[in-house]
Amino acid sequence: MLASALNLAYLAGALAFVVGIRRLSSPDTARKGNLLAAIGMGIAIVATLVYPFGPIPNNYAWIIGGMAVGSGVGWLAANKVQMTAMPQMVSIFNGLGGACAVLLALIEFRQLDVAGTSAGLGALLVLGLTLLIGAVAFTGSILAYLKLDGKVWDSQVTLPKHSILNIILLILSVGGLVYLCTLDPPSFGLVLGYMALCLVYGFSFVAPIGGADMPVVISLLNSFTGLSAATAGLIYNNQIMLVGGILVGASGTILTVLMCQAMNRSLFNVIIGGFGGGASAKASDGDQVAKTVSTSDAAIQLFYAQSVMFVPGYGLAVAQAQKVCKEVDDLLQANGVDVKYAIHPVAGRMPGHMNVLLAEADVPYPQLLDLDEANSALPNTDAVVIVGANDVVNPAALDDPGSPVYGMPVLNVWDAKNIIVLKRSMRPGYAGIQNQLFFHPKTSMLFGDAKDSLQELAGEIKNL
Amino acid sequence: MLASALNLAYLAGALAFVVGIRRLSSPDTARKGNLLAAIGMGIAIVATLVYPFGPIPNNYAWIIGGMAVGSGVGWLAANKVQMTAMPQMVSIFNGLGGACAVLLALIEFRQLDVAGTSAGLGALLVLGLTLLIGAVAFTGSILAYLKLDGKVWDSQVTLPKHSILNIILLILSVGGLVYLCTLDPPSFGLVLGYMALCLVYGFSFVAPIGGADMPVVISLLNSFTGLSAATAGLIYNNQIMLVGGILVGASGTILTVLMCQAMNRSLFNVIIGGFGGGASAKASDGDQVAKTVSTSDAAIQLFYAQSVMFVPGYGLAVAQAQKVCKEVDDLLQANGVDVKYAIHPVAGRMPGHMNVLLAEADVPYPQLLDLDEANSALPNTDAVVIVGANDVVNPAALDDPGSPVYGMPVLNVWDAKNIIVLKRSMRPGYAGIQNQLFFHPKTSMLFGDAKDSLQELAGEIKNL
Amino acid sequence: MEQFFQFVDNNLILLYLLAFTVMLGFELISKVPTVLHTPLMSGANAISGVVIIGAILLLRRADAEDYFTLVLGTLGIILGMINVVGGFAVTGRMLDMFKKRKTKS
Amino acid sequence: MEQFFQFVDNNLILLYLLAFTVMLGFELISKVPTVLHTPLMSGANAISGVVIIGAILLLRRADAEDYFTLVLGTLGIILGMINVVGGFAVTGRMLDMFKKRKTKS
Ligand SMILES: NC(=O)c1ccc[n+]([C@@H]2O[C@H](COP(=O)([O-])OP(=O)(O)OC[C@H]3O[C@@H](n4cnc5c(N)ncnc54)[C@H](OP(=O)(O)O)[C@@H]3O)[C@@H](O)[C@H]2O)c1
Ligand SMILES: NC(=O)c1ccc[n+]([C@@H]2O[C@H](COP(=O)([O-])OP(=O)(O)OC[C@H]3O[C@@H](n4cnc5c(N)ncnc54)[C@H](OP(=O)(O)O)[C@@H]3O)[C@@H](O)[C@H]2O)c1
Repeated sequence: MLASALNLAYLAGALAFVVGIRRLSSPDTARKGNLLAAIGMGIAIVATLVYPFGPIPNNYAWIIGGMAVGSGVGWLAANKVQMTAMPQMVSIFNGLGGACAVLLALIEFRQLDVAGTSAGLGALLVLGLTLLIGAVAFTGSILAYLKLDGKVWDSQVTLPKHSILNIILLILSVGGLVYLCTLDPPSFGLVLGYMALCLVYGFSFVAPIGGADMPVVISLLNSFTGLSAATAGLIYNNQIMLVGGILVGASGTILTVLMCQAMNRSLFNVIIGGFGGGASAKASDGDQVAKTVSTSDAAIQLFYAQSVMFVPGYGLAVAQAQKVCKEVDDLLQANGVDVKYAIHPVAGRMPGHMNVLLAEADVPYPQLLDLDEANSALPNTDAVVIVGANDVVNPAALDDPGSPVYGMPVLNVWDAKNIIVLKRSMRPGYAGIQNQLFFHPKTSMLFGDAKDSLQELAGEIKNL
Repeated sequence: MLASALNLAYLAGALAFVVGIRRLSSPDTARKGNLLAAIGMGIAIVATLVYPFGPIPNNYAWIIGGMAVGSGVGWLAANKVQMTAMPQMVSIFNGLGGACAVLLALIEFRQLDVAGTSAGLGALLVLGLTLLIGAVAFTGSILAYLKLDGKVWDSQVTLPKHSILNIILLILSVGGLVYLCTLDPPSFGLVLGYMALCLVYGFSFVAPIGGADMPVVISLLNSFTGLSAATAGLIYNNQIMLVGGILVGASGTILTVLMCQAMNRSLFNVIIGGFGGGASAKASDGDQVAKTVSTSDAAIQLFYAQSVMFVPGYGLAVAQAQKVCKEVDDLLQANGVDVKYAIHPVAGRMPGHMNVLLAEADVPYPQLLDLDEANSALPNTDAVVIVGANDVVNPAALDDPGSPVYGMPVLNVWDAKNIIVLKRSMRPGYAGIQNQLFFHPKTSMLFGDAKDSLQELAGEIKNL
Repeated sequence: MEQFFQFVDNNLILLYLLAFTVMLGFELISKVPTVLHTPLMSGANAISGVVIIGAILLLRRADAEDYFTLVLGTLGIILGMINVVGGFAVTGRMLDMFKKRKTKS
Repeated sequence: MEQFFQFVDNNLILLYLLAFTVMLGFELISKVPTVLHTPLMSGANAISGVVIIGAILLLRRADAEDYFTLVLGTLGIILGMINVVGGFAVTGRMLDMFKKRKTKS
């Protein structure tokens, strides 16, 4: 009877995952969804601690100890991380989940080897798959973390013809899996070799992918971790692992595809890596000269505008300029200027990146306009200040079918009366392409680090 | 091996149901969705004809014969029915599905009785439930058909205190089910009695529900048929019956709730029946006199308007006035008048009712405006012609919190310059409440059957 | 009660399947526009005709002399088949309206 | 091959469950707005920590003298728990932004 109750508790946990994910996908209910999924996990863990009963060693000291350490570390890490470093954190967490699956498979393989009993094709296949997928998720996520955090550069880890290397490694890993399955049981040494191969493959899989594509890669690796949890569920014949893992696997895959769509690229294109290859069609397109503006002129322009719209981009994050930006905003508002922020859905390097930064600087929500709102407000805007954005305001997206960003919806900043661009140089952004906007008659450039430029602007405005 | 292939075919059929329903819920893909679900059903039926193999009698002559007859009748009925009588047809079809489940359970019960073997509590419960739910779906749907078709009036089948009778019948049916389960096996005579009780309950369940609520009831009974198919699936341990049935049960329930929401009512309120009870708050609210207009004046008004909007309602269906309406439309357009139709989502007596009627009269789609489009076009409309609509243009929905339609979005026809209302009398519509619109200064009434009125209008316009 | 618990323990995956199917049914429908309510109801109704699978299974196993079962079972097949074929056909006709919609708009 | 078919026949309901769970996963996500991509990814990542259930099961059954299993298993539990707790906590922090959004708009 207690067994049934626990089985039903498992089921309730699985349903909590489903409803939790469902709620996480709508802004009004997302917080509750996260809580619900966490409760589901709690139920499942508690149920597992007591069930199945039977006269087994239990080893509660080890288990509880491990849980306590893990919880403590996880909690601290999650709460001490900077808002802007969250994607890195998620990547590490994901890698650790994959590592857990690897350890499980490894231990099971060793027990088979020690006992010397044959396990059957199905069991070997499931164990080998868990190891393979978990390992790729593990080393892949760690490399993704290193790249995101700027600790490793693409060129440091990418070899020429890297995609051929990756295909070879994939064939080797799958071949290794098949070979393991023919030995029943395989020796532990062989398993260790196979594991090393899988770990290398995970690393190499992520190596050629551009650092800025890491959010997409993390989502993909996340679905891998889900799959490895599901295959591990097959080992233990445990439904909640199975169902939870598959759910994450399926929704992670869709999420990855959606992210690619939001950038107007294909998943394949992302994985192959090297964005911007054939993109220089218009880059060398002339000796056009961009107009510049002095800080004081820019300050006057903003001060006497009726309405100003900031367009933040990746450069805002690099310069950590959100607080200064808010300062300029406050100064302008104190003088009766109507200030808004235009948030492009893929500005920055992760969805919601700009929202996070501006929330950190306490910009109130009603000042943030989404793409459509901003585009309808722009024709009535006096001055646009582009703070380290580039691709998301590139007119080539509308009129140059050869451009890699063609088709992506952009902010039509050229509808406004004046445009001031804050960036350090004429260098391109993420997509690696020129931006004709910088040569637009309405545009003036204010070169320099965004934080410095804004600070100077603030100083000038105060003196007006 | 063939067995596995067939098992996988079943699975493919089940997935076809899922994807089919998914596609049915979006206009662009609905036709493909229907086809896909039909293909899934075809796969499942063919697989069942050959699997399981074993040395069994098969009785293919009976089976194929029955399938041929059923297909022929179903095909003819579906294709010969008038577009406007489709809800009735769906209701009958649904009832037959329920009857099929009843027959299955009945035969299984008899075989138990003949063999005299005990079947176990689980099997009896499943059989009894299949019989109960199937029977309610059967007789309920038949009564819904009769009501929709106007063959039976609410008052003919509703007794005073009918809801108490229904509660008693429900208790008796469930009690009968429990009693049956204690006898293992129950005698066939007893089963017949139980069946009779269930059939009566189904009839009585639908009896008090207002004829106009039948679309909601059909959707509810449809989810019952789904449930009975699912329980029957438990009898035969057949996954596609189970999964298909549950899918229909769940989606039918949600659909029922959505339909109720579109009318701003609760499911409970619908089931209890007797809509419009406490609704006369404003009905007797004065000796206001509605202004009338002559056919020739109305014709002149329309003829010289720049833009005219028809607002069809249930009265258009009653009068079968769609063709004449289109005639007036053509005459006006020939004179350069811009003619549109405003389609309220719950105008008529089933969702899409007006679309069906106007499609029958070949009104091209771009002339049809949905609620939001119509409400934004209305302020620039010269004349609105309300053809047998009432509740969907009732201003009480906006300003009278005591009204039963309060909160329902309506067509704001009073934003237009002039309103002409075609109806037979001052009688209320479906919700049974007065409509202040008829006393609005912009409104003039043109009393009479909608078809006659429109015919006279057409004649007058030709003579202008 | 004991039987219930035994059922739970023996049919755990079945219970997951049931729960997930219910969820899926809810998810699939939850965003359907009003005009599609009637065709969707009709399509779902046709799907509920899967009960005919049961009638076929029953009849295939029935004793070739057991006329009670044969006759009632065949009746069941006829009724079920009307539900299936008629249901999909009526749904198709309803949806033809939308085809017209598409091509002209 | 034979083993594959045997697996199919013996685990039919499991296969249905898998297929339906995949469908459900797709359905659940297919309409999520862009700003929620990152929190959703993070929440899903926390859920993928269910793999810890396996580590607990493994450790509970492990021989109390088998230090290889005990140590590596405990490591697994630590890593899994970091994923779970950290994942939900980070997601919660990300979503706090949206709370702010709500109250002010
Ligand atoms: N949001 C996502 O989910 C996501 C994920 C992956 C990829 N992406 C991609 O990322 C791009 C985002 O577009 P975006 O317009 O935000 O950024 P962007 O196109 O990458 O441009 C960023 C610009 O900021 C400038 N910048 C860098 N550091 C700066 C500093 N310290 N001060 C001032 N300026 C600085 C750079 O120019 P200088 O070097 O001249 O200063 C650069 O041109 C899109 O192509 C999108 O597809 C987005
Ligand atoms: N669409 C759905 O899915 C659905 C389903 C169930 C219920 N409902 C409900 O049905 C109502 C629909 O509103 P509605 O405005 O379309 O209709 P309504 O409010 O029911 O009004 C119909 C009007 O048409 C007039 N009429 C009847 N026969 C006529 C004829 N031969 N010629 C001219 N006029 C005629 C009637 O007035 P006279 O008797 O004076 O002529 C009546 O006032 C809503 O309350 C809705 O909630 C809708």
